[in-house]
Amino acid sequence: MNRVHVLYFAWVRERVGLSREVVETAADTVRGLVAELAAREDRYALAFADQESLRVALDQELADWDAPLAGVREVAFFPPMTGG
Amino acid sequence: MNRVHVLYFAWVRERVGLSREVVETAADTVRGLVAELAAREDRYALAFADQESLRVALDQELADWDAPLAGVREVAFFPPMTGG
Amino acid sequence: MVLQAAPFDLGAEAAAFAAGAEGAGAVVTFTGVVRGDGGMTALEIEHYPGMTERAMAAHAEAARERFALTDVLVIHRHGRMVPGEAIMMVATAAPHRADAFAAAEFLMDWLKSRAPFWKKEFGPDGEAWVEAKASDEDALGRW
Amino acid sequence: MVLQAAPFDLGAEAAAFAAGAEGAGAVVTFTGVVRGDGGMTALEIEHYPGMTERAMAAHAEAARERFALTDVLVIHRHGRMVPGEAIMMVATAAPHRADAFAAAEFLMDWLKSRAPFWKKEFGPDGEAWVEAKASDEDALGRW
Repeated sequence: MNRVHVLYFAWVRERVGLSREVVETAADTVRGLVAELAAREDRYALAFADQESLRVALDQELADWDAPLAGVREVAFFPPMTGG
Repeated sequence: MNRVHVLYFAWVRERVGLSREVVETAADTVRGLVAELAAREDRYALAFADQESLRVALDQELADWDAPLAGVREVAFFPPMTGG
Repeated sequence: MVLQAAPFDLGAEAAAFAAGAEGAGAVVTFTGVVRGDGGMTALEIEHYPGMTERAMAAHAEAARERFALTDVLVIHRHGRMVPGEAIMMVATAAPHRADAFAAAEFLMDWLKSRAPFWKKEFGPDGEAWVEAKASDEDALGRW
Repeated sequence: MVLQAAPFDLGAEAAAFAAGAEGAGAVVTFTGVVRGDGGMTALEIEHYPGMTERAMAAHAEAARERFALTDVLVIHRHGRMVPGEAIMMVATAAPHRADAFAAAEFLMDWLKSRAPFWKKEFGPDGEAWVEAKASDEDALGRW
């Protein structure tokens, strides 16, 4: 098992109902972690339903769904950025 | 004969030694006026020697060497602009 | 690189930036202002503390490497703001205007599409997260 | 459109312009500053009274017609100035940033190549009129 800090932003945060939490995961990749989270409760399932509209950062660097979680401490999920 | 105000700017002004003067001309076009002026004195000949490097405006609108002088009140000669 | 909740003074920032831009020749500023389109009454900008600052600094550095600049400034606000308030500003200084303009556009295209900020609009119909625009992503493709 | 010999305050002008740009969303400013390259000690800008003002106003109008702007400002100085002083400034306000940037570049390309201004530089080797650059004329060709 791997212990990661998971952060949620914008509507992902609102759907999950949390800004951040510590998660114990058996997943090797982002995709595996998302599957675990989505299986937890409806609010997670809703947050992760539209994966096309989600982005992920590992230790504050953008990554993709197949990125490995080994050594990662912080995973963040958020919609596409709309800054500026 | 046609009476026009002739204005000189930048190095054209410095070579001619005048900012402006009133000229009585028999020329029909800018090219004819330039020939008359260049024939006057060395300082005019010098000012108009390099016609490639000169621009002309008739009544404050850019024009070319073949533009007619009929009805024109103000003729200005200057080098290419270097503003900004 | 400045990230803050407080309003900033566009005039004072522009003047200070230009004054410090020794030998620049060309200074370009871009300021984004909250619009009140469709009766929008407020805007909230969320960011990712840590990642946002690092990403902004990295992109200011990328602009410096890519264009011949003498200086660059990026100011971005987070939190709540109302129509008419400035959201963000970039300023670039360069010996030649082409670099100053291109670097400012480069920074803006990136800020609009890849910087870790999310906008929520408040208006007569409630609140809604702003969706990313394909045109902003396309704009980034030109660099 | 302002043509003046006196210095202007870039910060104050930018702030006033942005404040007046209702519903703009995007405000771009470009400021040209005298550089002291090659030991240059001063610059003199000559203009054609009457024609210069008309040409500037006509091009500000052309920018308004060509781009979706809410406002445009052009300030240009004439006379003598020294390195570090601002020569000129353009400011554009638009609902969208692409228009604000494009209009500012359009105005600058024109001011550099076709506006009735002539520059003379004063330096250690005396004085010399600045020659027009082919690159400035080329820049205008893109519009």
